[in-house]
Amino acid sequence: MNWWLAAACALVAGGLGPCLWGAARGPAGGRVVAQNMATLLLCLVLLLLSQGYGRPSYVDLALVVAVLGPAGTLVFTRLLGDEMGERPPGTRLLTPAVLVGAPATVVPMCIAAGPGRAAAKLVLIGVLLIAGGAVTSRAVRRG
Amino acid sequence: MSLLPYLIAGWIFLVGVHGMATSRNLIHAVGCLAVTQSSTYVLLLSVGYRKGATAPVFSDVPTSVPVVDPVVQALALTDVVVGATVTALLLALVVQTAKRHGTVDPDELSGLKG
Amino acid sequence: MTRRARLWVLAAGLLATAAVYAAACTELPGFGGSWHPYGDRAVHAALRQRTANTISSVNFDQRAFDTLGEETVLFASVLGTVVLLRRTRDEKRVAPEPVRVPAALRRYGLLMLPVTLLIGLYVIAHGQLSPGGGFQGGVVAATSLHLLYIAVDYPALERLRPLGLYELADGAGEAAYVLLGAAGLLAGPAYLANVLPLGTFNTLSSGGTVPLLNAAVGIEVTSAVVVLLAHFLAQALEIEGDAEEGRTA
Amino acid sequence: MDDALVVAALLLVAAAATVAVFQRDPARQAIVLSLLGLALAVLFTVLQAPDVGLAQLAVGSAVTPLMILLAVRKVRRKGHRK
Repeated sequence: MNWWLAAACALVAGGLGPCLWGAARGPAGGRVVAQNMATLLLCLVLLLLSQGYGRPSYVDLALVVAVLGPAGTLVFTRLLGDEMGERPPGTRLLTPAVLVGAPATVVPMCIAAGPGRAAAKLVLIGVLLIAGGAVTSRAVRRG
Repeated sequence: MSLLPYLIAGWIFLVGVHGMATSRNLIHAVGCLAVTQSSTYVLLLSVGYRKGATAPVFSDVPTSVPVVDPVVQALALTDVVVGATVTALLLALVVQTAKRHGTVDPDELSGLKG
Repeated sequence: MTRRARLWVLAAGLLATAAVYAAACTELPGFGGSWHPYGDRAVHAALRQRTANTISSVNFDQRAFDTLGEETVLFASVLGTVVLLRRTRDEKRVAPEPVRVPAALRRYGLLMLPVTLLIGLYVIAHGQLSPGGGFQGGVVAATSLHLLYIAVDYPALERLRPLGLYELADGAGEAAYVLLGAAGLLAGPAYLANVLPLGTFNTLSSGGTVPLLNAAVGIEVTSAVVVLLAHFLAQALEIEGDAEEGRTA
Repeated sequence: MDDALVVAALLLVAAAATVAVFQRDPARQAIVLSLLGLALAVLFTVLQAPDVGLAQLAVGSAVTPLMILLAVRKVRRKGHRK
């Protein structure tokens, strides 16, 4: 039993599934929040998959999501501006999710990888995720 | 299980075509075309999958491990990026249509000429 | 044809396609099977050419001519979009209204631009080793510039984006690919033949012409996406219908 | 475990594709399309195609939604003035 893959599977079914549900219904603001949450979860899923398959090179995908995910959310907040409304539902989930999720995934992976270039890359992804999460949750809240 | 991925690719294709045919907005139709395109990626990569194998990228694994089929991946990879620029071309056509005719509803357009 | 009749035709067509497709699926080799004759040969050829990323080897060495075709589709669709979205004589340019952006967002955008650009270049440069390459990295690099629009504002993007240069680079990327192919014809047996020394497996300079073709594609894709988005941005934010309407709007 | 991941990713992609088609407003469809792109990236990684996943992420996360939303804005601006 590979616990990394099991965790990734649980995140896909129990995290990305509800995000799709949230992005498919309700006002525009809530949908963008769901999309932002999905990019965060995707980044964590990709990290877990990379560890689960024992392929450090797959981490590049998580790195790309960590920078392009927030960019995508900012596209929506920028161009849907007036439709989004103030404080869309689910906004307050974003900050705790990123503050718990990113360290909970990155720290065990760093321990598994040991010190070195791989661990530095993981820490960079964690920092990018937290910075991106902080900025996007702020942009979403303002509407 | 041995048929599921192929059938899902077929489902995505059919649902995308249905969306394009019943669309009342050309931008929506372009979005449905993007959905239809994604069915081809799913089909290609499902055909190339090998159980228990890993990606044919040998930067971090020995060259003796079993790997999945790289040919279909190369096909899908270029297709993804080129598909996006084709989507851009179609969106440009929609913008041009909106300028000329003042509508993006295909049903209203069918009566117009030129 | 009425809408109702059209729906019936559509339903019949979809059902027929579904039936034929499902029948065809049962004849396909099962999902996850171990019989991949082309794949095994491609992996073999890639290792012989000392390219660690087999997919890059297929794209830029074994099937390099097909990739030239793909690149030409890309080039043509960019050209088509530019022609369709150009400003016509009866349209005029109106400066977009300034948008107020929070300071934190602005700082994030300015900070992430170089980071994203660097990640894009990293993805292009490691195309022959780890997952990535010109196609993917090019899009990431192009996105990095547009952080200026989504996190700062449109004038900032316009200042830092000499569009003419990107249009030139788009053509140059395509031309570099064609010329590298011709080099294969002059120095080797065939068009796009891999004529350079193959180098050491799993290093940045391995794979002969693969890294060069990869870089040419990277340049073309980056500038293609920048040019595409530039025209969409200009149409959506700046260009107003005909001059008279523009004044009243 | 591999099978469970493949099935979960496939079902997510199928659901996202179906939902994307039935969003009739193009701006909202763009949000679901972006989620479809993310789901496809998971599926491609699970099918051991990280290169394709990377391409899908690069294209689907910011560039395609930006183009669709800009086209929507242009078309709407046109409509408002008429």
